Amino acid sequence: MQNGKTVVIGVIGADCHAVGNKIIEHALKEEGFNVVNIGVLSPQEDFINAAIETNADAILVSSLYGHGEIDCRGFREKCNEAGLKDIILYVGGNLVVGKQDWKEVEKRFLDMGFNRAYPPGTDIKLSIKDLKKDLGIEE
Amino acid sequence: MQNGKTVVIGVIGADCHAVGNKIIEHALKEEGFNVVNIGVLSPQEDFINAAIETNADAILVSSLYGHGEIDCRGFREKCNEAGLKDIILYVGGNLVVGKQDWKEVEKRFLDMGFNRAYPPGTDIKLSIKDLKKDLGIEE
Amino acid sequence: MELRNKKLTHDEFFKQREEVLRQWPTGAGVNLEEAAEYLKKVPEHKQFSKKLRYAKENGITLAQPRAGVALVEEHINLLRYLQNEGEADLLPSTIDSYTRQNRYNECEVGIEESKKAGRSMLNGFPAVNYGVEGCRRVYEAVDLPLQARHGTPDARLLSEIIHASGWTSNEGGGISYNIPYAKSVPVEKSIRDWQYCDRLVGIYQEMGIELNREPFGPLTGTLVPPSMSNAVAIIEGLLAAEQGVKNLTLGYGQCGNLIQDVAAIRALVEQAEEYFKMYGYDVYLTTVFHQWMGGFPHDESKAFGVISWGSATAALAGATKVIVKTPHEAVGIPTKEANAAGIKATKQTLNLLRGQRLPESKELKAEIELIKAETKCILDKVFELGNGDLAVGTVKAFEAGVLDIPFAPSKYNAGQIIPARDNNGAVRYLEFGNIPFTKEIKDYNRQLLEERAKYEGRPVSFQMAVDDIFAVGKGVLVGRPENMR
Amino acid sequence: MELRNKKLTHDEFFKQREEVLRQWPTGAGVNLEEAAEYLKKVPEHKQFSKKLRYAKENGITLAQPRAGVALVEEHINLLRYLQNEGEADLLPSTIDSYTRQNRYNECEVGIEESKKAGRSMLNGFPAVNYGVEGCRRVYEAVDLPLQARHGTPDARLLSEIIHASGWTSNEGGGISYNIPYAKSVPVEKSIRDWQYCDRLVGIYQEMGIELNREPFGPLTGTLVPPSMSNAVAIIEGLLAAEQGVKNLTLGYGQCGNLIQDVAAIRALVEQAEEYFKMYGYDVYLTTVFHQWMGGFPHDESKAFGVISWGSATAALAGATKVIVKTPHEAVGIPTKEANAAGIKATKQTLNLLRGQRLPESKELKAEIELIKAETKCILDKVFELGNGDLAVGTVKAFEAGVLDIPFAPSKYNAGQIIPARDNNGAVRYLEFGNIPFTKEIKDYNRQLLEERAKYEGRPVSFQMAVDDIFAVGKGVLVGRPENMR
Repeated sequence: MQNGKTVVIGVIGADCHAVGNKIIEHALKEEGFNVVNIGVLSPQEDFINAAIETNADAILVSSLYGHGEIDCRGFREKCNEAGLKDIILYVGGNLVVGKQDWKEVEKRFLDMGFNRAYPPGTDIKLSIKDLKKDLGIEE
Repeated sequence: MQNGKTVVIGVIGADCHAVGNKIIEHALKEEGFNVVNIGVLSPQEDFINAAIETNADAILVSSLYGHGEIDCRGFREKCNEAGLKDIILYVGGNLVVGKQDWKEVEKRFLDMGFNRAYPPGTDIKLSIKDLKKDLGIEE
Repeated sequence: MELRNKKLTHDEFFKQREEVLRQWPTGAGVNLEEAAEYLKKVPEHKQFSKKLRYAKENGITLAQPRAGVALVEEHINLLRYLQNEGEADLLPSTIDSYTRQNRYNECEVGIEESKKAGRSMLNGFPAVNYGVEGCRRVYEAVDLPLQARHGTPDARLLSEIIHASGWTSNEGGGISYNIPYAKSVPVEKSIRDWQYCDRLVGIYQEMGIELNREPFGPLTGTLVPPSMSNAVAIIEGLLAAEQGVKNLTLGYGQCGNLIQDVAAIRALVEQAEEYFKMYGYDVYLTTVFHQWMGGFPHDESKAFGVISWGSATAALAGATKVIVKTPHEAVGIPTKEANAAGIKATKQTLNLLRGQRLPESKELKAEIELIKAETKCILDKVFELGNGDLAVGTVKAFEAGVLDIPFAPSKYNAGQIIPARDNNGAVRYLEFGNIPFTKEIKDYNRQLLEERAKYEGRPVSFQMAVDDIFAVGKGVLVGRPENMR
Repeated sequence: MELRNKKLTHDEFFKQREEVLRQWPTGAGVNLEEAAEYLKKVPEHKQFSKKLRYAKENGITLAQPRAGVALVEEHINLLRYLQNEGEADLLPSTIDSYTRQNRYNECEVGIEESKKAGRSMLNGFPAVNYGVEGCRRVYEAVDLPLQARHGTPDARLLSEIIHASGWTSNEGGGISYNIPYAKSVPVEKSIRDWQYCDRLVGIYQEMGIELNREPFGPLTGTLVPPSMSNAVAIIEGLLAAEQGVKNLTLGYGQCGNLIQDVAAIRALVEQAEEYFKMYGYDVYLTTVFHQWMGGFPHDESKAFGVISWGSATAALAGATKVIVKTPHEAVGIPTKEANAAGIKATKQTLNLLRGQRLPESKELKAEIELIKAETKCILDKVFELGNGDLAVGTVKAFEAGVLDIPFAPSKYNAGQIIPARDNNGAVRYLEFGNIPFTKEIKDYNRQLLEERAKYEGRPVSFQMAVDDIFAVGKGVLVGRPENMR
């Protein structure tokens, strides 16, 4: 059942929302991923270190508390510096404070170097489908 | 306690909302008016005939069901024809179908010759205050 | 022909029918046999009676909005919006007020003016003017069961047209669509006319087509004590059953006190079933709970609070369906978006509460017993006045003030009783008029109101009723004096 | 110094205090005597404890929103809007997440970025960075009692600053602001730090100033069985009382089943009072009910349904106050208009239900007994593990998995229990981990879940919990398999 791909997941910044994090872990494992869950309250460095240690294929960043914009800045650059040149970076959750136009929010995160960004309430199954496509896993 | 003024009240057209009608009667009587209540489902003619018979000082028209615009057309002209030259005409309630800008609705009814028009939810005490002013009754 | 509670004979019905179909040119378009063939093709998911049976058996409460506009295409758009965006379970067609008074000429004016104005100048759908052809267009454009909702003392032609058009339910009754909706229609006349409407449904039933009938429960929707509305609902249910109606929905309008509201629905079902059994009628009974029918707050958020609380009460009472209000209620007829919003808030609440019921308790049991005892006092007297004939008894009961609906416009209504809320918000009798209650019941009602009076430091009076009428619009259930707000 | 549940001595407190006030430059602005003088001038209508007492004694449920933004002026505007337009009864200041982690440098960045961006880049009000001067500006600008709401494991400096600024209530506790809010803070550390916060309130109390303290009831807000959250609430209540807290509000987060929710609040009050009495504490106890803390529907009308149902449950349970959600809940931090809308829907529902309570019934009684029995199993073991000392017992209970909060991020939480809803939507234990229940209680929980499993035609499993977590967001309470929706 293992698909041979490793994904680092976690909740970035000073954010302690753990429920979705546990469910994402559950869902990814069900789909055959090797999941490295660094949990909540995780700085960028922890994501990157975990990805290097486990030779990960992708990093899925969650942010539920509205500070995502501050917390995610420079993430792609740090990955590049650490040698994670083409690693897939997703981000999703309640990324900004308040109800803002999603298209604009998405653009800000794509401009930061994330491959994909997901609005609040996205079914994790959708993101996993995208991830399989981006990693070249056959359905 | 009588203030010597006579008011005809009723609900115009095919409208059968009786609750407010009974409360308006109650409130006007408490303020000393002689009240002639022709009730619900009343055509313009019934208002005018009642006003002539009782030598009324004012007519208060209610309309709660949204057809007020059709039902009230030509009311002032009919009053004039019947010799009720300067009789005070008020209208109030849910006068039109749907949520429309009150300023526009009010204008339509004032243009029709009503002295005052009241939006949904107006406290009857407010209208009575206006009526006393318009009839020159001291508070 | 003398009024009596007796199934219309074939000749009585069809003789009358000739006149009815001549009341307006569209009557000529109704053909009973062709209509029966048409109705037999209505798929299950568009049959009112089937959907109600499913809901009752699965403990689900269905949501139904009110909606109707002047023009066919706009009406279809509205209904489809409420179906697709609003997630309604059942659809209505609210009929305009001119049709309710059989003033079809004025409907024509309203239709023409609506075309010119580009907005509906009627407060509902003028089904008679459009006839079978127009009403079938509506039926065929939607995917849910369709019901006519109106307020028509003489709905004979309307009923012929809507049923022939695939509308599988009709709201109304000889009392509930007369006393709260008309000024000068004799009770005898409206009972006769609704015997016709019920008999029409009975005739379709005998042809194997089960249509639903729904007496209008809330009456004036204004502080109607549950025993009075339940008495009327049971009378109309029995009158309908005599004409052959088999699928019946009895209704009740929310008063606002949870225990009283749940008790009212439970008492209604228990007592109606008892009477059906006693008189030998085989009826499939469901219930409808009307969200708060009185004045609404202007603020839309507050209106959502009122709507949701009504939905919760309906679910806790186990009503089969709930009639939905909208956040625009205070200002008049809602936009389609506001209408859909009301349904969605309702459905969310119903779904969260699915399967949850208010459990049995001492208080609930006592309230059920009280409502049933009061209702029985009224019904016993109605039968007595009619020498056992319910139709005759009803007419005489209105004359005598034994049946008496608060704040009703009809001159055939005594208007002697005055209701008011007790200290917990339950609706009680303040003035009894000629309602034939026992001394015990009267004393109990009075005692409850005296408790409120004492709490408020004022005498029991009509002013309490007036304050209660405006209370919900101002955000509270009980209309306390100004110094207590 | 060894951890124990014992009132901090004068020396212990003031020695620690020197360090605390040096944690950030604004600490220097706190002067206990000057603060006491300031607090003594807080008028009655702005005192949390007074308003809660009034509400409890008059059977009223108060409404309180959550709200906080980065800049003082914007924060004041927000609070005044919720006070004047939203009709809130009590005001919060929600503290941002950096402050909660004591990362005040990052708060400075957030404040500067917010000024530049023209919108709040922080998810709350960074009270420590603004210090007494800024926090008093907020207090002085509003007319209602003000409370800090946050999620801070070490809230010592924050508590010093907000109380000195006239904020008369503080939310939190050594368990409830650690386990759901932190990854690697030892329970021993957070209990100590909250003993400090509680002692600070106790010291003010001894100076004649009654401040309110409120442990955070809902914990992770995700399928927390009532007995687990009640056990934590009672522990935090006892720990606070030992430090001299006299005005205490214990909380509970809505699970969604009416009987269970009402039972949870009643059980909490009865059992907490028993424990306070047993241990000789004189505490004025009130309750707070949190509207649904889990996933919300995106549709705002549906969100109003969830909000209103929470309000109705709070009223029927007789909670002293209710914490309000907003129609924007699913998409993040609300606009002030959406926040006000949530309060208004809540207040309308509360006002309609004023004085109404869920009556006693067999079902309610049984649920109260079950919750109390489960809670007692947990608390007995906690005391046993601590050899009678509650603070020590709590630390050991987390180590042993005797206290275990579902879906919590803390590594000091065992994470062994799994909750799921039964067929009526009540939250039960699916996996017990090391919770020391009797066989009877375990069998009963299991039996209820087996009933659901049978109804759904699938085994009892973790998938049920996952489905339940998303259910309310999808419009229902119980997460049924796809073929049953």
